[in-house]
Amino acid sequence: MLRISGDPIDAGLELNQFESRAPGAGGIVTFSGQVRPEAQQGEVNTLFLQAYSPMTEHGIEAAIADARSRWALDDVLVLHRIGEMKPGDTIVFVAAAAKHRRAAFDAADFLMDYLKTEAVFWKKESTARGAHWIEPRDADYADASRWTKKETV
Amino acid sequence: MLRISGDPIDAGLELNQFESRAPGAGGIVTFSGQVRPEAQQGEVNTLFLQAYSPMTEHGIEAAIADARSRWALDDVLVLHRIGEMKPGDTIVFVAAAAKHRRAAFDAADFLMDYLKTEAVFWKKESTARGAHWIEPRDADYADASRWTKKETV
Amino acid sequence: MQKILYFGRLSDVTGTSEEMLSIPAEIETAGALREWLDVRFDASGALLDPTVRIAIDSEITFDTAPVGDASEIAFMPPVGGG
Amino acid sequence: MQKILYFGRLSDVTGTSEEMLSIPAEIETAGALREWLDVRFDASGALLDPTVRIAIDSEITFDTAPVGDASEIAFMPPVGGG
Repeated sequence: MLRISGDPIDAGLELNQFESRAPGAGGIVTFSGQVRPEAQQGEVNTLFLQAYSPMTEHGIEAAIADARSRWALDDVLVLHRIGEMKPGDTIVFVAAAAKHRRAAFDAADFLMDYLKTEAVFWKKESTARGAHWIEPRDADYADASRWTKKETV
Repeated sequence: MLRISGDPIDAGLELNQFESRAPGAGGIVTFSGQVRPEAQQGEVNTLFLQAYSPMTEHGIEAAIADARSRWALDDVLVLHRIGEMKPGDTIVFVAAAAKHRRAAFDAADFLMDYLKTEAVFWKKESTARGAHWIEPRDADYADASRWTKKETV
Repeated sequence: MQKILYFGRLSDVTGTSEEMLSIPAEIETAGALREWLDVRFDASGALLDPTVRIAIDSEITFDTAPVGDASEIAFMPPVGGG
Repeated sequence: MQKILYFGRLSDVTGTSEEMLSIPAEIETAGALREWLDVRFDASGALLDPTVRIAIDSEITFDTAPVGDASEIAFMPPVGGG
């Protein structure tokens, strides 16, 4: 399941709802990411995240389908917030349920790598020095490349 | 933080409390494990988990300290339920907060491997065919050995 | 009239993230549209940057793609994830 | 009187998970205690199984360890994690 919305994300509520949809799954791995307080150019006042519907949704849905084809998953949930956020706000929440915990860990990890590097989002940080759009980080690309390397090495 | 208790675990509530203790951490990875409905010998009625205090606590605390020495973590939480449980009940909840999501994923993964293989617990499954104590699985040992292999290879 | 979208830092250059536009008939391809809009916005090449991809009706495309039948054309700087 | 703990499947053999016991003076080591208790419970070697570890006052120890000063002695089958 995928939801992209400007509403705040309540990670605990989402985890409990996810858990009750997948009872007795064995294991659930979640990742929740918060807007960081510090930016390259000082303290963050706000973060603005922009999506392009339905391209953003299609890309994430393809990544979910890819994860489901790689690992035996009982359920997957991706929530992404867009619009204006403050430091500490939850920007992303991913949950993967599987009988075997290794599959749940790997799937959540894989989806986060996609979301942080390839997902169709543009983001703008506002600090005391002004606002600027953030370009991709090299470290994020390195994370995402782990999954394709596995197939070729 | 570590808590071993006979009380039910509310994973969502724990995640929200953990999140509010570590605001702006960047990323939080959680694992919640549920009692599985199926056993080697049929459908599980109840699972009974026994700890040996304070040896069980000391072992888990040592694993937490080990994780903190391996990865830059802002916070770690391990909750483990003991006593009698039913299928679907949450038996374990691990949370790791870190600035970098790789550290949070690896630490939660590492702690789960410890908890599922080396932690000082004994467990008894009750099915329609009666009750029996569960011996360690080989697959769990393989998971735990990943972490020591990394150091020698 | 066709809908043109400018994402990320491009909206700072164009001053808008979305507009309805009548593209002149002589602008036949995505590449020609880039050049025409870059001049129109006095964008100093911001729209010509090869890392800026063009999507026609939600499909990433090449500069050779025809724009005549497009209902929505998007200019997309590199995506940085969420 | 010393406290003796039997964990996991051993409590099924001994019929108790915990007892207070006066260990005879001639039982000087953990290994001798194993043998004496195995006979006492008619445990058919369940307590002699080398995978059963003995902890004295919460420290895993060897069969050669003296038990005279111990306040708590635990018999621990292999731990299977949670």
